[in-house]
Amino acid sequence: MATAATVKTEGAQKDAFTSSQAKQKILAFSSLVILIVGFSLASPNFFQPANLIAIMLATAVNGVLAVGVNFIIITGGIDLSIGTMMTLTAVMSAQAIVNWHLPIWVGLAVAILTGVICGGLSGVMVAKLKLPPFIATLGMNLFTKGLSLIIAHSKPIYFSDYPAYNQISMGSLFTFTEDFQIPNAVLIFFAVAIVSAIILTKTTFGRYTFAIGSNEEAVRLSGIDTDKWKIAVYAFCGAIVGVAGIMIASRLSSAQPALGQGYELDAIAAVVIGGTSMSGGEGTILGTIIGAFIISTLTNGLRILSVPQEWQIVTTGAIIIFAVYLDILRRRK
Amino acid sequence: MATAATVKTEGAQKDAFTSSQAKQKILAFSSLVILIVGFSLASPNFFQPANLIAIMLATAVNGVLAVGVNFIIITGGIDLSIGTMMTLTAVMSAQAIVNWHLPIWVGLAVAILTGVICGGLSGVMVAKLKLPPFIATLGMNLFTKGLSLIIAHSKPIYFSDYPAYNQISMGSLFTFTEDFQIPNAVLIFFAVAIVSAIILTKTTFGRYTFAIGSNEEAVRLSGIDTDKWKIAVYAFCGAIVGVAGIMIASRLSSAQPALGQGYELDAIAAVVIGGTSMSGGEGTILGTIIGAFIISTLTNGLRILSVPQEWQIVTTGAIIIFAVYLDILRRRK
Amino acid sequence: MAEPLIVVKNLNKSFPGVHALKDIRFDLYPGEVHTLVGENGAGKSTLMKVISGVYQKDSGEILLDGKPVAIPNPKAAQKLGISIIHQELNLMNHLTAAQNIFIGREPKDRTGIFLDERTINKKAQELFGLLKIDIDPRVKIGELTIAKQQMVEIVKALSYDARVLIMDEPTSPLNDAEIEELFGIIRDLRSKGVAIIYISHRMDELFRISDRITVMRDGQYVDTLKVGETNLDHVISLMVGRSIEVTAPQVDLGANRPVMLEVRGLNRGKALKDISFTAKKGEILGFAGLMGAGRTEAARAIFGADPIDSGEIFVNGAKVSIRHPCDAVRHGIGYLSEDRKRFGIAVGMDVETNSAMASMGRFTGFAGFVKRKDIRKAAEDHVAKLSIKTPSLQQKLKFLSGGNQQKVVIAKWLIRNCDILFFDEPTRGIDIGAKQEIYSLLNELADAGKTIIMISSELPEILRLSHRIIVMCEGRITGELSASEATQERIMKLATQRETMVKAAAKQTVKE
Amino acid sequence: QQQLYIPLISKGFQHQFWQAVKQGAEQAAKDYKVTITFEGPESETMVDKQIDMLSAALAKKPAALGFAALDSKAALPLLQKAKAANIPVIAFDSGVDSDIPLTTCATDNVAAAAYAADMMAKLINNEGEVAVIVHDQTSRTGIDRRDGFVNRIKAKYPKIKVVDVQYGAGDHLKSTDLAKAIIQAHPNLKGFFGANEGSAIGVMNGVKEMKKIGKIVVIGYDSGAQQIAAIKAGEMNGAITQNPVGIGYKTVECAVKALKGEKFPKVVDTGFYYYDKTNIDDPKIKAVLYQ
Ligand SMILES: Nc1ncnc2c1ncn2[C@@H]1O[C@H](COP(=O)(O)OP(=O)(O)OP(=O)(O)O)[C@@H](O)[C@H]1O
Ligand SMILES: Nc1ncnc2c1ncn2[C@@H]1O[C@H](COP(=O)(O)OP(=O)(O)OP(=O)(O)O)[C@@H](O)[C@H]1O
Ligand SMILES: [Mg+2]
Ligand SMILES: [Mg+2]
Repeated sequence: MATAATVKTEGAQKDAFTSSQAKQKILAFSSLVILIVGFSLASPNFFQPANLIAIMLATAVNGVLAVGVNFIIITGGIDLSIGTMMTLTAVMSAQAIVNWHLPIWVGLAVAILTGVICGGLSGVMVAKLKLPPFIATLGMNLFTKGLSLIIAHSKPIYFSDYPAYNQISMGSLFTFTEDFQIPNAVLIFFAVAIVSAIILTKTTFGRYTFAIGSNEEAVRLSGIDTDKWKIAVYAFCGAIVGVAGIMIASRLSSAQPALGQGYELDAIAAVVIGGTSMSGGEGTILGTIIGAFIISTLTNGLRILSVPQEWQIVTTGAIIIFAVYLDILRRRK
Repeated sequence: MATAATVKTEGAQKDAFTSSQAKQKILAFSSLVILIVGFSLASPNFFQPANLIAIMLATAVNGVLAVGVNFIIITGGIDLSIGTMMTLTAVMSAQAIVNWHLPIWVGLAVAILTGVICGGLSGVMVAKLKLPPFIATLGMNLFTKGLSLIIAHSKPIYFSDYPAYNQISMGSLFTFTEDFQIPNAVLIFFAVAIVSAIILTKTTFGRYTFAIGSNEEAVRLSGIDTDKWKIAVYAFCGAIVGVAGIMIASRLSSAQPALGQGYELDAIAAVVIGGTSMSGGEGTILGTIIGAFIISTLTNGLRILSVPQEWQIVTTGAIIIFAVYLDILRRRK
Repeated sequence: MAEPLIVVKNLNKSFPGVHALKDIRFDLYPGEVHTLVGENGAGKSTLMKVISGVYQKDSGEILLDGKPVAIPNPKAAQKLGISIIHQELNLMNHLTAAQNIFIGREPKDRTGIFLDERTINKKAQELFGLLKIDIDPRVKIGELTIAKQQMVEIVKALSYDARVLIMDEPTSPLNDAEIEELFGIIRDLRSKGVAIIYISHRMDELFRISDRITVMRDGQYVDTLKVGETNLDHVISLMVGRSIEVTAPQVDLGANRPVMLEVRGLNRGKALKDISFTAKKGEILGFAGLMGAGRTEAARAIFGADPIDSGEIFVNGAKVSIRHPCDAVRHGIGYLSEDRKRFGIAVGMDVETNSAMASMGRFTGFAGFVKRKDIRKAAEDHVAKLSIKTPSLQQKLKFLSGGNQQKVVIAKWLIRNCDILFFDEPTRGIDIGAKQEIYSLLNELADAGKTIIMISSELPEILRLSHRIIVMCEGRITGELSASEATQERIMKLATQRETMVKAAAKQTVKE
Repeated sequence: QQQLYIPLISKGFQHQFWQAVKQGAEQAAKDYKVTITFEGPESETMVDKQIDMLSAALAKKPAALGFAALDSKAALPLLQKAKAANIPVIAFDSGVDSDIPLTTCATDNVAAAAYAADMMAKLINNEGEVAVIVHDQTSRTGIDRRDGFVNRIKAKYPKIKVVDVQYGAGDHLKSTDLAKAIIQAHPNLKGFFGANEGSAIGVMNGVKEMKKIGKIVVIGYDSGAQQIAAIKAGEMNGAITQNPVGIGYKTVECAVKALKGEKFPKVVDTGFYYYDKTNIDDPKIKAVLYQ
């Protein structure tokens, strides 16, 4: 009898639960929507197809990096090397295609493989050598930064002779009108996000990612090789970073070996704005995407309004705080 | 009888404990010593009074920042704003002295006050608004960065007419020979470190800093107003950042409004290399100082050896990882 | 009797999805021990947290000395003279025992600025002495076992000199000797007029220590009974709303059963010395011993959670190498830890995920996808089977009561379906009804041919369930008893057979 | 026999411009048989880091010193130390506010940017809106190029309006997104000036991505394969190039001359050139472009 009663209340509560969850999800967009509405009212130039596409394109690389590092942050770790690692993957890809004259697809594989190796190495340092992720990936940051410069001889490697490479990011599979073409980079970004979201929520890998962030020792004592999975998470993030490397190299038609430093902070910021906790165990891809969009919308909007740069910086700081605060209020309810 | 026996073994263990602790402390220096010996053997120019002083001077600002942020990291937080906040304190100090023609000591007070206000604000955002420290201080980073540029009109403010200001950092209370003058900046650094170490280990403030980092909820349940103390920790770090601001402004004889970004990472790196855990509850000032010295010695030594710059970067990454790994092995024993 | 010290009237408290306290009333007189009993999730801890300022009531009234009071935070409660030992440990692992006790009340030296570490340590030492606890005040809390940590919590709560002392399951990690000490202290406090609210699932304690007993069920007040006017069966029936049949003690198993697990010459530092034993198919092997005897260490070492110095492990007759818990689980060994919060559950994750955690391999389908339906089915079955009280399978573990968390851990290993299961203090913090359920579950598992190794500090439990009992002391196995020869006295004798004493005895025989 | 050692402390090292300077310096080092090192901080805001580099360089007891000051006042005490130790100092890229450097090998950035403004005016027929992306708002080169351009427009071309000046940190990607936002905000934009390589590429990409090639005149700064290709393809109308290789070469050459006691002028203007489709293959231009 008691059991029946519990089951009953369970059902009722569950409905309430899911519907409030749905509301929560919609509300998560509120900061972004407020921003978009605000900018649209402030400038007629903001809410234009071309500009919206520009915003999406500006979000793409940072968004992909953020999706990757989100996995690591959910395990309770951090990766400071993603920016410069992205550079290295771009440089390696260029090296393979331009200097070794390998087919483009091999160049893409090289980029992703480079990411997997570097990420995996960070993972080994964290999981096996028990280095704090901050240090392991700071080391990897310096390592990949230096290596990019060395391999590229501190000069960009241009894809001028490989116009197809540029099409990876800048071509458009979906062309609606002349003005309304969604560049592939944006599609790649969404594809990475969707695949990652599925992996994070629907696979064992995703489960372990959350579980390790929640209580690693309990997971280990459940007979799971947590070290292996942690390495896998860093390597997986590396693979995604490789995708970002391809995206940026193809957008710029060149691998720029000096670029990349600082991109990690933007990506981590997107993740945290998106509600992932730095102490691990929780986070969503949707949140991360929203976080990335908040940053790029903000940047774009303030520029459209021709706000002087120093005021742009101040305003960005204030709005990020406000957006996250809104999100916290939403969750508290 | 049983009690007596246990007490005895306890005593014995304690001796073993303290002596092994002493050994541990000495071993903590080992990475640094290895570096110094290595560089000295590799180049005759390294172990020279002037160069050693140059290393200390190069450590001073980063070291002071690291000592400040160490408090925050021990509480389990983080402060990404210390670099740009330092800039703002320097700019405010210059504003007070150069543009408002206030006495120098007022300028110094203004710097520290600015730090306390900004730090305190971050603290309020973290403690009261429950913002993740990463976001609150990222916001503060942008805020102080923009504000510095606005106040200084994106131009350095020079202390050319105030030679005394330069003496704060670059004068020397201890002059041994012409070649062997210890600049005041170094003395200030050591003074800040010693005072901070005393505060951290001998006062209620320090005790709560550790306690909050160890288990904030437990502290709160013990009837302590953890919010208040957290705000105090951020404000205290702000005050130390103000000191760093004075040091850098006086060293450069100018407040450089664009400088500062990226300094937070160096400082946090010093803290983590020094063995403070990013998850809070543990850490020492001595470790932080050693961490800061490892970074600056490494940078200086590689320059003295004329290692090409891209290789310097790679090597720095590798050595930092190695140094921290050594430290982890030492602790594990 | 004098005026009541605390009166609680019509108190309500809800959490999302849970109405935890419904019109609760409660009163407390000075100089009495008022025990609060009820099943897991009945709302005992919640009520105590409202009284001690951790949670805010939704409605109702709390009167102190007849006057309504607001208790907005723990500090306010402290000021009103209410001190609490929480069910979960609330200690700062990085601080020393003494520093933990005096947090917020640190003595200063003459300057009034600096902490006086010596006085802190001295005062802590005095308190420990008073309770006959052997803990170095300078040792870091994180380095103590949970039993010792619990002692520190108790000392801390006592040190406030409160008028009202709330103890939420203080004895769950303690052994009998320690419980006796604690009761001594409680009696002492009672005679000084301190009012004590005491919560425990150990029914034998109720009648030894309480003056009155209040029973709660499903967040509701059931009844308050005077100890002299009631009996255990009545209390239990009020608690669970039905009577509980007690399982019969075990009998010896036939000697010809196949050996499932054999451990030979296991050594690990000072903690484990030459551990050798066998466990048979279908057997419940009890591990008895005092706190710190090394039972947990032994289980962890066999399970691969800690590295070992030497030793061999045989499963089903074949030698296996276990270096990591995943090796152990692969060989069909499961381990249910005594410290669930640290080692058993991920508090931030939901019931479903926690219960599937050890069996994800089984629940992984095509391309690494999780078989969500299967997990849900398994979790649902076990929630029902173990009567785990949770609003939904998606409830995060941190919102479950302690006992229900423990049941989720059990569910995790049941779902894994291991052949050999270590249960380390499986009934810690579990209500009497659930305890019986777990007992019959263990019996069922054994009947189904599983090998159960049960570590427990509750001797009656060991005696009732085990087919065979192994006793440990100071990291060694000091003896083995069959179910028929085991008695409390014989176990205690083996459990206190310290090495030093053995040696001294040996010396004496030589002299003679 | 030990070669003379001459460290060059620059304002940066990762960017192509500095790599070209380094290349020139290395060429001179080979020609004059001296050893050089070339170092610079990661960003042009890191004044104190540059001073630490300078002080490490002095610890190596160099024969002479090349120095491109991020903030000349801040470096003064160390330069005085160099002078006291009889180490000749040659300034490069931008002047040092002091008479310690024996000479300065640099481009006149103000004049060069002003020339870019003249070319811009010519290409947009002296009227319309123009915008500027600069790499940095506080570095000397950033300020000089911005002011050189903006002030010339203000002074000479009343019908041209500089509608926006923004800063992209020399980051190709960020400058691209920045340029697009500016174009979006100012649909009537006629011309766009990018004040260093990263900014110029960003502007060019932005114009391209917004499909405004031919509608917006793009003038860049510095060279690099991408800019050269863009000019050849008509995506960029023209660009100013300095002579970075020459700067590097001259700096080392002057240092060597100073050590030999030879005389040379107080300022070595390494010059700048405007290049576009028409003169890009001119050998004189080709010589100063880096790929
Ligand atoms: N913070 C919370 N959020 C949501 N639900 C909660 C929270 N705390 C407790 N609950 C729920 O309230 C009910 C009462 O829990 P409580 O901890 O008071 O039980 P208890 O009687 O102490 O049980 P136990 O004997 O297992 O400790 C349970 O159903 C529990 O799941
Ligand atoms: N985390 C730890 N750090 C230091 N010493 C520990 C730790 N855990 C256990 N010990 C020590 O190891 C020995 C064995 O402890 P263990 O927990 O295995 O005993 P037990 O028989 O399981 O007792 P309990 O009933 O307390 O679980 C004890 O001396 C104990 O103090
Ligand atoms: Mg409870
Ligand atoms: Mg145990």
